[in-house]
Amino acid sequence: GGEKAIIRMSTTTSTENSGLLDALLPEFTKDTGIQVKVFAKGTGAAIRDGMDGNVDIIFVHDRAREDKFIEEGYGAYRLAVMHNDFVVVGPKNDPAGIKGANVAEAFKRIANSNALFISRGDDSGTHSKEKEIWGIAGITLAKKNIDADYGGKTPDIGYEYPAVLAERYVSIGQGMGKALTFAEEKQAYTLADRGTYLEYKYGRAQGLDLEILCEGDDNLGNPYGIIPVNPEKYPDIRFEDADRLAKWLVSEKGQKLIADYKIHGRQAFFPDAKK
Amino acid sequence: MDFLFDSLKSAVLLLWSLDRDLLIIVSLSLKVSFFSTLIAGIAGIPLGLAIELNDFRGKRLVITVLNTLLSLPTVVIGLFVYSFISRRGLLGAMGLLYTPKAIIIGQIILILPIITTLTITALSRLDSRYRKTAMTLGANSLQTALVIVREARFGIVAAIIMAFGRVIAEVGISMMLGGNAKGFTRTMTTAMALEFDKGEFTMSVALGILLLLISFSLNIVFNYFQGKTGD
Amino acid sequence: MDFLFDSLKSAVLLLWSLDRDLLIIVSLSLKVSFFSTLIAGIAGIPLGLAIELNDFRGKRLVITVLNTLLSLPTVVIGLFVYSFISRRGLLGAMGLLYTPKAIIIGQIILILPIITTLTITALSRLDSRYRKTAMTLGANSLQTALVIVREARFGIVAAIIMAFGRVIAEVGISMMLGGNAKGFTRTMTTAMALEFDKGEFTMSVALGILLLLISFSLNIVFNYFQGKTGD
Amino acid sequence: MLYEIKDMTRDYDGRRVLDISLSLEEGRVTGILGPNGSGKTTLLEILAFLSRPTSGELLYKDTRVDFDGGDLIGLRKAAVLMQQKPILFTTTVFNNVEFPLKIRNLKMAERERLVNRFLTMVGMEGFSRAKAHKLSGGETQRVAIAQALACLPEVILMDEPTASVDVENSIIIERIIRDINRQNGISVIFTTHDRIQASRLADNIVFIHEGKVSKSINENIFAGALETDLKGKKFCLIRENLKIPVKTEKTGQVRISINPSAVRVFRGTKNIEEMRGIKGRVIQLSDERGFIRAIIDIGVPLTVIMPPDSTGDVIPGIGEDAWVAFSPEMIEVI
Amino acid sequence: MLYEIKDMTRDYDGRRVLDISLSLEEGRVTGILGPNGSGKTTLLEILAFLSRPTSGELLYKDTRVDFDGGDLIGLRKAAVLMQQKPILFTTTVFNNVEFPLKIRNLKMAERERLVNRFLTMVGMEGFSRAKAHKLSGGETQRVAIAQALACLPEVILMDEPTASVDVENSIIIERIIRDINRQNGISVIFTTHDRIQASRLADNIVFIHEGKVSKSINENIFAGALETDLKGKKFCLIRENLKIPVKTEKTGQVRISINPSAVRVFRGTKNIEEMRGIKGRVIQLSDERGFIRAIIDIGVPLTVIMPPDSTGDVIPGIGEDAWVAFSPEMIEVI
Ligand SMILES: Nc1ncnc2c1ncn2[C@@H]1O[C@H](COP(=O)(O)OP(=O)(O)OP(=O)(O)O)[C@@H](O)[C@H]1O
Ligand SMILES: Nc1ncnc2c1ncn2[C@@H]1O[C@H](COP(=O)(O)OP(=O)(O)OP(=O)(O)O)[C@@H](O)[C@H]1O
Ligand SMILES: [Mg+2]
Ligand SMILES: [Mg+2]
Repeated sequence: GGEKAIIRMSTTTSTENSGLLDALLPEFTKDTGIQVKVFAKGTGAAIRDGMDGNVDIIFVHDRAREDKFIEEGYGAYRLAVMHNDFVVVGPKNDPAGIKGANVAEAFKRIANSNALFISRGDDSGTHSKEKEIWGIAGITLAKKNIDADYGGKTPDIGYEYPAVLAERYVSIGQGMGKALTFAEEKQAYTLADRGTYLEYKYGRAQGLDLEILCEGDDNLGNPYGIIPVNPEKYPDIRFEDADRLAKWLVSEKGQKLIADYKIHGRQAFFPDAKK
Repeated sequence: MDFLFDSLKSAVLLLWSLDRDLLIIVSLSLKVSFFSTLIAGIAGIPLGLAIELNDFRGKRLVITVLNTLLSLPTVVIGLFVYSFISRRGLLGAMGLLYTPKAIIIGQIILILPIITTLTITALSRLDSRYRKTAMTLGANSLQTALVIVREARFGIVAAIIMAFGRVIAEVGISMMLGGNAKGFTRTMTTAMALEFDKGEFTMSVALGILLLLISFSLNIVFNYFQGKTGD
Repeated sequence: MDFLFDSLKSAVLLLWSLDRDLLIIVSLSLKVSFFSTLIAGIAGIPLGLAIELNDFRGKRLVITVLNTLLSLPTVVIGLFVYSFISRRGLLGAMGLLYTPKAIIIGQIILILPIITTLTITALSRLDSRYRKTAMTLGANSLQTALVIVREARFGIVAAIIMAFGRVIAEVGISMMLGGNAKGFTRTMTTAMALEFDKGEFTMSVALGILLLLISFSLNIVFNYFQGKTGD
Repeated sequence: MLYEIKDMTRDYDGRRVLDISLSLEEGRVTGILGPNGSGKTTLLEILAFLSRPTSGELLYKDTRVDFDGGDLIGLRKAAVLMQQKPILFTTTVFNNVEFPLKIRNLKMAERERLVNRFLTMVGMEGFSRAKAHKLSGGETQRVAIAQALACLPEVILMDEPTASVDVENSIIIERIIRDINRQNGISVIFTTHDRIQASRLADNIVFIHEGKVSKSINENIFAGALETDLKGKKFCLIRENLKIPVKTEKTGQVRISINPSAVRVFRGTKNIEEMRGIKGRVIQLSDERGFIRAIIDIGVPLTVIMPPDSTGDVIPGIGEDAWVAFSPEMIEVI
Repeated sequence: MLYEIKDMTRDYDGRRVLDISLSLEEGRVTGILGPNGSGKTTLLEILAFLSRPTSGELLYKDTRVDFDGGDLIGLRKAAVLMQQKPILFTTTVFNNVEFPLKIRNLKMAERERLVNRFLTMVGMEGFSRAKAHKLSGGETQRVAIAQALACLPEVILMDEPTASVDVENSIIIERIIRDINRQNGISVIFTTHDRIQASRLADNIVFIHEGKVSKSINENIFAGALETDLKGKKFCLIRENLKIPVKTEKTGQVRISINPSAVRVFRGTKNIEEMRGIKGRVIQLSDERGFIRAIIDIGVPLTVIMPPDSTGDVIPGIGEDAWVAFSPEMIEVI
């Protein structure tokens, strides 16, 4: 009947927390009449929502898992929407002396210093990126598996950490904001997405007491993809409306809005759609 | 300390602004908490009565289990309910997930043990002569139960206040089962969690203070009525 | 439903594995909950006694405020304590943030109102003759208080169980003030929240079941001792 | 028969506190007498269908009472118990007395009329709006009686109904008991420690002792030490100079019991020395169904029951000296 | 003076329930008599320093009691109150009686000895290990007395100490009261509804009525309707055929009070008709400090107090018929 067009989207906290969605979605609703309910959470949980058919579309940043999601038939397709970038932040006095180095070198120096490193440790996109960089830097990750095998499936609940850091590697299993506050408190290094960093540094009365020490490296790209859930898996998904959202985001208007969005006067996201 | 002061100021400003979005959030919080407390009360008080007033095998085990359920983490409740109401679950077709109803279901599970155990506690030390008197005067089971509840009202009201406080301040279940969707399932606590995640600590605490103010007003009303029912 | 079954199986396997990391997490949870309950009990029971047994102006206001504090959200407590103990706070020099002590401080604030109000409730319906008898037999204030606590033990023990259940299942404060650092401040509930965020629901619930099993064993021990103190 | 109690027992924590067979007739006033802990309250609670016997049978109006699945609520509407230490609901006195009427679905106007009537009967009409839980001991007792009357029962069981009631109101309560029995045909079963009250009020008296029906309760129980005098005769020393001759093999501290009907009383002093008489003073005389009950102070108060034909010539007057004599045979050593 | 009570009042919810001035001597046994609700319990709780007067002064051993900042705990150690409906702690009987001794820091062995002694005194030695809160009414009362004795007090206040105690134990408790007073010099203040008990036990008796000390308590209070007979004389109809002549302006339902010392009693029947005598039957006679108290059943139990010099010739014997006569002047209409 006169059902309102509402779709459900699970996304990572970074898109919602940055305020970007508040700038985009009202415009989308104006253009199409479709409202979007947003559920922000960790990347893992957001993808899980898609797999369980709880939402119509997901908007996340973890390339490897996004591909797997499509491969397993949960996603209809993936569109590259935008990227921002990661930065390595740390205390002003930079005890490991990473300033000016490329990111692989920076991680190596951290490993060889006495400094603490804070890891998100929550299987988020940022966490995946961090592990990737340790790899590039040539630092071996020790893996520890919890032996919980059921029904032939071995869940990936192991815990990976750079062996050399040992006690200096603090895995907190929390969101970006918490990781930044933690790093500030301990005056430690961490890998952060630029958007959240800017918010914490310039969005508050007492800005974050950490500086960007390494940025602009090719390895620090952070692409966001949008994936409508596959209607063949869940027939009662609102695929058409989800499809319109995905297409709208990569449209000229959508891309311009993304490019124009600023956090404290600084551009935070860079459109990725290829014309 | 500036921070606390700022928060207080923001809370006042928030309240003053009567912002429509804020009103939606506040009213959702109240509605959800009200219904979950109401339903859990309607179920939990008679359950507590039934357990306390009857002698049956395994009674102590039941009480021990109820006490254990007081430490049921919200994540477990959230996931448990999720497994039923998510699209893949038994009740998936009802489309409950990420609605206020889902929050209410989860919160009922959270506070049912609270209300039940506190009802049992309230009754257990009640003078047994009240029950005997009601019975000898010819009251049937229901009438006897009503007498007992009235005599134990202080403890039962405390159970209700405790349960209400628990749910209105609760964030885990609201987040997991409601999803914190703006305009739909965002409650005061999930909004606070969001502001916190965004690093907007001041706004987060301002919302918290608002919540406490609302709770304080409710408690004043409550206290007034409790005072009227005599000491 | 497979999911719940899988979780149960994983819980058993987890328990069976006696994994060192897991033991650290479990023992931290227990330690933190034990101390916060203990300290809040030591403060809250006498506080409840003092409020209930004395007549003073503003008594009802105090009780209303305590009832209000039952709806103190963990985010507010977390941020409040944070503002004192973070590097920039008054007590920053003590380096408390992200230690188990910080969790304990926050949890004490969380359950102090619970223990206090439930103590008040437990005492309020206690036969006034107990107090009069103790007093006329020559007991001083402390001895009278002990008599009253013993007579109200059922309600006070319920307060303690409720408070313990609250903290062992609590996640917000543990997360914010403990920081969920692996090997240092990761508790059962923060570990559960993490697994949940990762989408590892099975592991999350498995940890929850483990928590309930532990809580159940504690309650059995408790019940045994309570049974021994007579009815 | 109103109640038939057949080999009914009740245990508490493994201790048998009641073990009784008894029939109680309908339409009568029955008084139950017995020392503390003899099981009176326990018995009354079972007769009110509030607690269950451990074994044995209870018949109410010739029907076996089924404590497990029977219509206990219907039975409880027929019998009401006024407890030994009654407690009132924490509302007003009016609401307390109204409660049983409300339960019985009486109309508001009728309820009001009856509540006022019953409150007036027990002299508590002025307390209608008072908080019931703040009343004094005797006031509480009286409101509880009004509440029991408001049940309009077939049987009313009263556990020490006048225990803390003042003299004036005791008389009123006794009159109420008599009136509801005579005029409304309500059967009354009450307990008391006051023998005179029991004989004044009851059509029949049941004595219970250690959970069992007994023929009578020995009133004269005294503690003392067994000694032997110079002549080799055994006696029990109760107080200084108060020696009671006994016949027993026991020694040491004992309690003796003297049957009040077996004591001989003399006004004069003749032959007293030979009879080992003891001098005392008459402090109370009362009428017990034609018999005369006297309390004679011989250092301890001794109860004596004398036949009715003893007139003033034989029975000493009040305040007068009297001599009592026992033979060792009639004194039981417990 | 043990207590001096000066213009002391106590209000509950704005109602004045006590308004009293009184001195009580040390080392004596004082009995307090008064109807339900007259303020006995209220008074005893103040004398035990447990509740505070609304206004006025209380002196204990010539020192003003400061209910605000004074050493109430010290005072409470000197005086102990056995409550009207005593409650025991939910532990064993032994622990209950031991509690005051523990508080007074007595050694374990000494405590054990005293507890056993006091329990034996009240005849509860067999219940040492029993759960105190499960005892019967009279058992509870007796343990409470043992507990009060264990306070080794200067004053012991007892609120209806024998209210639900059996006859045998009432005698024992009365003896305990006398003994602790005579032998240990403990002052005893007790309340009772039993006039005879009071006169048997107390060195002096205080009557209170509606919160005030009164000269005596009128025992003969009856409710009835005022009517006028054919000759125009007013009388009060108490029951069918029971008309008491009165002199009053009132009409309708009233209560009348008859001074027991003013009633004339006759054995014979002469001149009765003229004197408007009423026939009754003597049901109880007792000795009250030399005076004789008789209860005469004239349809209601009428108490009469006669001077000691009346001997058997004037005073009817127990169970005998007697005639009583009143003049309207001595009957008060309330
Ligand atoms: N709930 C209980 N648990 C254990 N023992 C009990 C319980 N109730 C009563 N008793 C015991 O059973 C015995 C009989 O008690 P009951 O109350 O029937 O005596 P009673 O004849 O009414 O005495 P009283 O004249 O003192 O009121 C007592 O010795 C008492 O201690
Ligand atoms: N806490 C209270 N609140 C209100 N009224 C009270 C309170 N306690 C006692 N009263 C009233 O004060 C009056 C005196 O009570 P008190 O208990 O002193 O009487 P009493 O002489 O001991 O009577 P009884 O012989 O019945 O024990 C009574 O009318 C009673 O209703
Ligand atoms: Mg009894
Ligand atoms: Mg009293």
